[in-house]
Amino acid sequence: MAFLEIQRVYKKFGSVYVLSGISLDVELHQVVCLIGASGSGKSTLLRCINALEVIDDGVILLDGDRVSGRGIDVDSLRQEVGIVFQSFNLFPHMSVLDNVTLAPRKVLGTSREEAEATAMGLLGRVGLADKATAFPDRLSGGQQQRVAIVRALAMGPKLMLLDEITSALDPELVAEVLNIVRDLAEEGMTMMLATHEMGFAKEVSSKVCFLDQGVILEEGPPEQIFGDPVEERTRAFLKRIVDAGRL
Amino acid sequence: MAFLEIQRVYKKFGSVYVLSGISLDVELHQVVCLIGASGSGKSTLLRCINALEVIDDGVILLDGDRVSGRGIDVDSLRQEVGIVFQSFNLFPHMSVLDNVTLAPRKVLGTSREEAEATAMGLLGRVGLADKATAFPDRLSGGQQQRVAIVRALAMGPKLMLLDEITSALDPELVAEVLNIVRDLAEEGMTMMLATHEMGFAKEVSSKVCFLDQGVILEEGPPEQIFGDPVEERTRAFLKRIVDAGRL
Amino acid sequence: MNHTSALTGPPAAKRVGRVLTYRKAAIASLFFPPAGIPALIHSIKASRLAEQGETEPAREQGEKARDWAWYSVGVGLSVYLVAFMVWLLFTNGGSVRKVFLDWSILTSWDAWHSMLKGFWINVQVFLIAEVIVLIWALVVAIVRLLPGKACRPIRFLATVYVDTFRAFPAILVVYLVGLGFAQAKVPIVGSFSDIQYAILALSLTYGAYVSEVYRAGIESIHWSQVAAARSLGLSYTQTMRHVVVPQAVRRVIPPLLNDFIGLQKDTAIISVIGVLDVVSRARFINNARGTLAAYSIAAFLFLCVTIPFTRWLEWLQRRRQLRTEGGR
Amino acid sequence: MNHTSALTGPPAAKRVGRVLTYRKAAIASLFFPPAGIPALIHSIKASRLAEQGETEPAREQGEKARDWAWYSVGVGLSVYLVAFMVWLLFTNGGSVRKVFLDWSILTSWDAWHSMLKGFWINVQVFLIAEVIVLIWALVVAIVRLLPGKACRPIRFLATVYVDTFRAFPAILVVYLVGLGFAQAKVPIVGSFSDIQYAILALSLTYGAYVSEVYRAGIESIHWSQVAAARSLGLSYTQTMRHVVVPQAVRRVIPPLLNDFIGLQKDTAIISVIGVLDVVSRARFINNARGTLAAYSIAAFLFLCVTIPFTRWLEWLQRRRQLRTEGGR
Amino acid sequence: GSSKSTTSPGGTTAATSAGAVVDCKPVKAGTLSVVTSLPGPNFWGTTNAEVDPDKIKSGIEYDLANLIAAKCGLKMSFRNESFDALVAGQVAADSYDISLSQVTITTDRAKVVDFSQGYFKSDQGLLVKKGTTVKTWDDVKKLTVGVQASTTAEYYFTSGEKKGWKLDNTKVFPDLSSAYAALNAGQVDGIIIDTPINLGQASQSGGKLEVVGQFKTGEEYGAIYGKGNGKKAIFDPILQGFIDDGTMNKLIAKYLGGDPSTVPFIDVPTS
Ligand SMILES: Nc1ncnc2c1ncn2[C@@H]1O[C@H](COP(=O)(O)OP(=O)(O)OP(=O)(O)O)[C@@H](O)[C@H]1O
Ligand SMILES: Nc1ncnc2c1ncn2[C@@H]1O[C@H](COP(=O)(O)OP(=O)(O)OP(=O)(O)O)[C@@H](O)[C@H]1O
Ligand SMILES: [Mg+2]
Ligand SMILES: [Mg+2]
Repeated sequence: MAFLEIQRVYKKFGSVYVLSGISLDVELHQVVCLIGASGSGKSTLLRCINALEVIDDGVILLDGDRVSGRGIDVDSLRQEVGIVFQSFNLFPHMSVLDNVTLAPRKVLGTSREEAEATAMGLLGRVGLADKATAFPDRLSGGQQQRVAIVRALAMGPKLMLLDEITSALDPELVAEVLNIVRDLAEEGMTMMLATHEMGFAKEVSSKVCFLDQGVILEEGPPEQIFGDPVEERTRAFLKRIVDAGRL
Repeated sequence: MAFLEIQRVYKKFGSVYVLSGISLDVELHQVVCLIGASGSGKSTLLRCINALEVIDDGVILLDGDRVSGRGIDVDSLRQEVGIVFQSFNLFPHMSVLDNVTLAPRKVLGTSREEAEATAMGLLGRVGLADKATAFPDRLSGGQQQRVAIVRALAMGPKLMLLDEITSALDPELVAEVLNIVRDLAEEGMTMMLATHEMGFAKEVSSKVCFLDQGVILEEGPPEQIFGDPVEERTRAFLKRIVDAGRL
Repeated sequence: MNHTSALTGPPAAKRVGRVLTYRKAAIASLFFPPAGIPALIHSIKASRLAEQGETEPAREQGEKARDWAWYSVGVGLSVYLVAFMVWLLFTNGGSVRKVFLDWSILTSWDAWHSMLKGFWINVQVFLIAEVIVLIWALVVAIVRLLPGKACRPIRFLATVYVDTFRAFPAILVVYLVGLGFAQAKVPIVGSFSDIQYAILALSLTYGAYVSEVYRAGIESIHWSQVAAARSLGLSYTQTMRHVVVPQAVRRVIPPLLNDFIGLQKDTAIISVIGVLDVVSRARFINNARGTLAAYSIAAFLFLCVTIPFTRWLEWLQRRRQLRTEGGR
Repeated sequence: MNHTSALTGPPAAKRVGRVLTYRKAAIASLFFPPAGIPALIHSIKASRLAEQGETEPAREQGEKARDWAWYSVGVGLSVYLVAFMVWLLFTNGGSVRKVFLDWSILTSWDAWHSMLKGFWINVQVFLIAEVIVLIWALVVAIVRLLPGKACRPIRFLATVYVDTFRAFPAILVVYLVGLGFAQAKVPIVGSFSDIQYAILALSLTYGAYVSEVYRAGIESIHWSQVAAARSLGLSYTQTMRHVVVPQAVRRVIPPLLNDFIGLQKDTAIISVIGVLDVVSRARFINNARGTLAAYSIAAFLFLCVTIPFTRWLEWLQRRRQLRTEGGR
Repeated sequence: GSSKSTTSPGGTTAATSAGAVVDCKPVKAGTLSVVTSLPGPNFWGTTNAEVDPDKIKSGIEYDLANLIAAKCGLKMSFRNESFDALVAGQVAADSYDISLSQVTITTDRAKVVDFSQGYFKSDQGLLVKKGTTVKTWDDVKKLTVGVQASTTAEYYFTSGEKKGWKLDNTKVFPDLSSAYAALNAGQVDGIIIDTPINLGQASQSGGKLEVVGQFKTGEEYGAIYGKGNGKKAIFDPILQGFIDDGTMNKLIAKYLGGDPSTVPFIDVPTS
């Protein structure tokens, strides 16, 4: 039994199927990268895992427990599964420290001192201890994204979902965020990431899935997908990326 | 006498100097790339050349004629100098064809038939002849940016300014835009481009200028700047870009 | 690999996807028993099943408890509210009904005829005033947008007009214009009829509002659109004409319609200078018959005009929003 | 390299940075000769110099012609306008001044005293109504945002209230509440004073407006903020309390203040049910003295309240805009 | 003006046949242009009758206007203006011939408009619920009294302009029906307005209301003419004729159904 099991998941918006029968296993401590063209359903898949979208068919199991469908406690699921978005989504009316400690204090009931100590530790690790009292609009994009990662980590999740977390950043700021993810991977965090940073995906992932129009067209170790893709569409996609100078 | 001469140009916003004494010559048929960190003044410099910003000191000469300061006819300057922006800035209320033909018809007084014939020719060259009647919001980012380039070209400019024209695009769409610029360079268009696409800059430019805090810290042929930069800051900047997987 | 490192933090002991019984919600929803009782029953079943380890059936019961709790809010509150209103209508021997909805007036053809004639005056006033406002406000907006230091005095005058007339209650403007211009024998407008004064006063007031709407609409066009147009060599006027104004007009329509709805409603105040509009006539009937039913008719007539207008406006806004989200 | 290829297009014969003489603008600006004449002179000089090939001095003259042309618009129009207003004030033997600004009223302590006493009633009415509206509108907004199919009936009732009261002219609500509730002996509110009725009527009307403001404020918080909060495990209520509402409050303040300005101005209509407010007193003075000067005083008093309020509001909005642009 | 209603001259009195047709030099040829301020129950339209101002066919001043028109050989046409505009001289003087709108003659008003001689005595009567004992000024002072806005009652009893007349507890109503409604609802203890008007209300109440006293103001209703435009000289004699031949009294009795002279006067101490 894999840590996360996605079984024949369907999701439609209106009458259009955005996910059409996705099945995917993620083992503990694995890093799975989702690649694929814009609109292929990467974000939707991640949001379904976190129950931010309700799936139309299929089932998702976390640690063997059903976490999709009727009657589940989404709030406790979300304590297990952290997500970081492309657009940071920090709370603009709170300081960095409050952003990070809000959920531990309100959801887990951690005391303020304890939550802040943990938060400061994490912020220190990502090099942002001195920004603890700043407000998000005073930070660069890279700094904001690092705070967003810390905010998710502060809940002690067992699985992290990262949705194109560097797409909204200036190229010079990309590295500082990717370094954090690299550290997380090395520490054994289970992760699923949707990304356009193919070089990074190649380096960090244990498995790469190529999504195309809501189905996983091809999956395998990074060497195989990037080095010797089987499918024609995967090849065409990778060629476009190479042309843009991103691989 | 160079085609475009920028002499000791200063520009401040409020009390902060964004350009502090920029001097730069661009010869006819040259392609000059501006690189540098976010906020170093690349966009501002391009906008000053096109008189979209008023400079505070210095002088800009185009073809030996003063084009900055009091009493100049900015509208005729702008017919000589086209600019394309990061965010496309197509007119959302007009079809692609109208976007392209508006300026030739209203400024040059070209007849509608003639303007449309030229426009269709250019659109065909960039592979968008079939989108002529579409509205911008129905196009992908890459398509929009190609239309924006065509719109500037339709005025028959002698100098094109391109301001990070691929930054707002999904990676897969970058190549289609860069190909157009490559063609333009091959055809001998004089161009200045601000870009984060270092690979492309290396390939296409005759001269690279590294801007840092409003001054040109280093300039030279691309092989030298990318291969063996003299300045410490240039090196640091390039290292960050390499880390992000963009070179 | 090291699983309790600095970044991943302490592993917490939590249960994923456990059963929710919604007990508190079920108890609270007893305030409306027809929904509260089933809610409580399902909630109790859910916890019993959960204790027996029957997770899936327990979850099903929990969901049902939740649904019933919501019914108690949604349906319960409405039932209580409607009952209260019905009681109000028939308490005191139906005096509320008689005062606000006197049948002898509501069914009188004469009364309706008179009210409709009055309302037709309101309609005329707002239609004419709207046309005047459209033009007059544009003139004011253009003056306020004249650039440069040289135009400061004229901009200042326009701003004073806009600021003061936005600050005056419309009813005072109606009094001042409607009573004062005739008395002072102001040239040209000194011999207007009351209806013309009403139109003039409302046009002055709403001209100030709408000029602000125009101005905001033009200023809302992102400067990058102007930059793009100017960079192509279009002059200031050409940029305004072909790029800014066509885009501004679309954005201006919703707030403009909003002000027009306000104008339509404000025609209800012109009765104070003696115009025999729908409100004057309601007052006349009230005096003759001692019932407010005619005011209810007046309110109904206004409803018939402003509600469709509001719906249309909301539809326009929604459509615009969809477009903006659909585009970039 | 091939310079006339498909992409670069035909080379056009244009002169860069040529001299501008602004001849047409200069001629048009003769409508205000003090600025038009210098404009024309500079324009002529500019073209003469340009013909002689003296580009730089010619450009200098062109700039000056342009400056003077602008002066003729900005200063010229204002001079004509102010002159017209002065003439208006003193024409007909100063009848305009006498009607609108009768000295014997404007300098009468008694008149001011009476007007201020009246205005104090308006102030009380809007202060109390504003507090009531703040709370009542929140209740309505919360009801309208209740989720799910189960709450459809109660949402529907709230929507009907909001839609109808937004559609009614405030003056009709004042009439119906102020005259009808007492006459119908409605329980509880049947024995209110006129001022209380005025407050009730305005609260009902503005409660509908403000509930819309609240609702829009909450809905304006981007769904991604809710997604972020929920994804951290916060419940719906916690998300509302810690993330949505604190952000919504800031956005709601400007439109809320805007509605409050409207409310303040609408207190001018409560005179119709006999409240001895500032407008009633102005009417009293007008009837006794045959001059509208007291209405001018009333307008001035409203100005004193609404203008600072408006300025404050604009300042808040500007600040918010700067923030938004400064942030991401 | 907004509403115009034209009727052929009507009337029930002998006045129509008395004397020859007078040349009234109307502002509009063939028409006697009359201005009034609606509502004016029993003066323009009758309580519980007309609901459409354009179809008014009765009332003291309506009949009077028709009688004057007949005297001049004209059609009568009336329009509505606000009361404020009428008494403050804010209706263009050249737009009407005569205004009949229950306006009390005051010296202040006479500065901006011309008045006819009085055609209707308007001492102020106090209407209360049957059973309320009011005999002296001290009794009156204990009551909460309603008055109509812009009337002499408001002027006297709320402002203290007339020495000693100011009451402590007054309420001002925009129109009469709301004032009477407030009396019925018990919001006020009494209504003060011209005695004949209150008598009319009392007679309609079926004995529930009564006029317990009146205050001598020495005031009368007069017609209004545009200031100094010569209408006074034309219409005053005609009006006087109708007063002298008893037509006015008949009209009052017909529409108000009471005799003001039967109501006792209450003295207001001036010290
Ligand atoms: N809330 C929604 N309502 C309707 N359609 C949606 C919604 N969210 C996503 N979609 C559609 O679903 C499809 C997949 O979207 P998704 O965001 O999952 O793609 P993606 O692979 O993440 O693309 P990108 O690389 O651009 O982020 C797209 O066609 C998108 O338009
Ligand atoms: N209109 C303006 N008002 C005030 N400051 C401005 C304005 N435009 C630009 N700036 C500031 O000038 C500096 C240079 O901006 P510029 O846009 O030229 O940088 P850039 O090199 O193009 O950066 P990027 O790579 O982010 O586009 C920045 O600090 C920016 O904040
Ligand atoms: Mg995505
Ligand atoms: Mg830039």
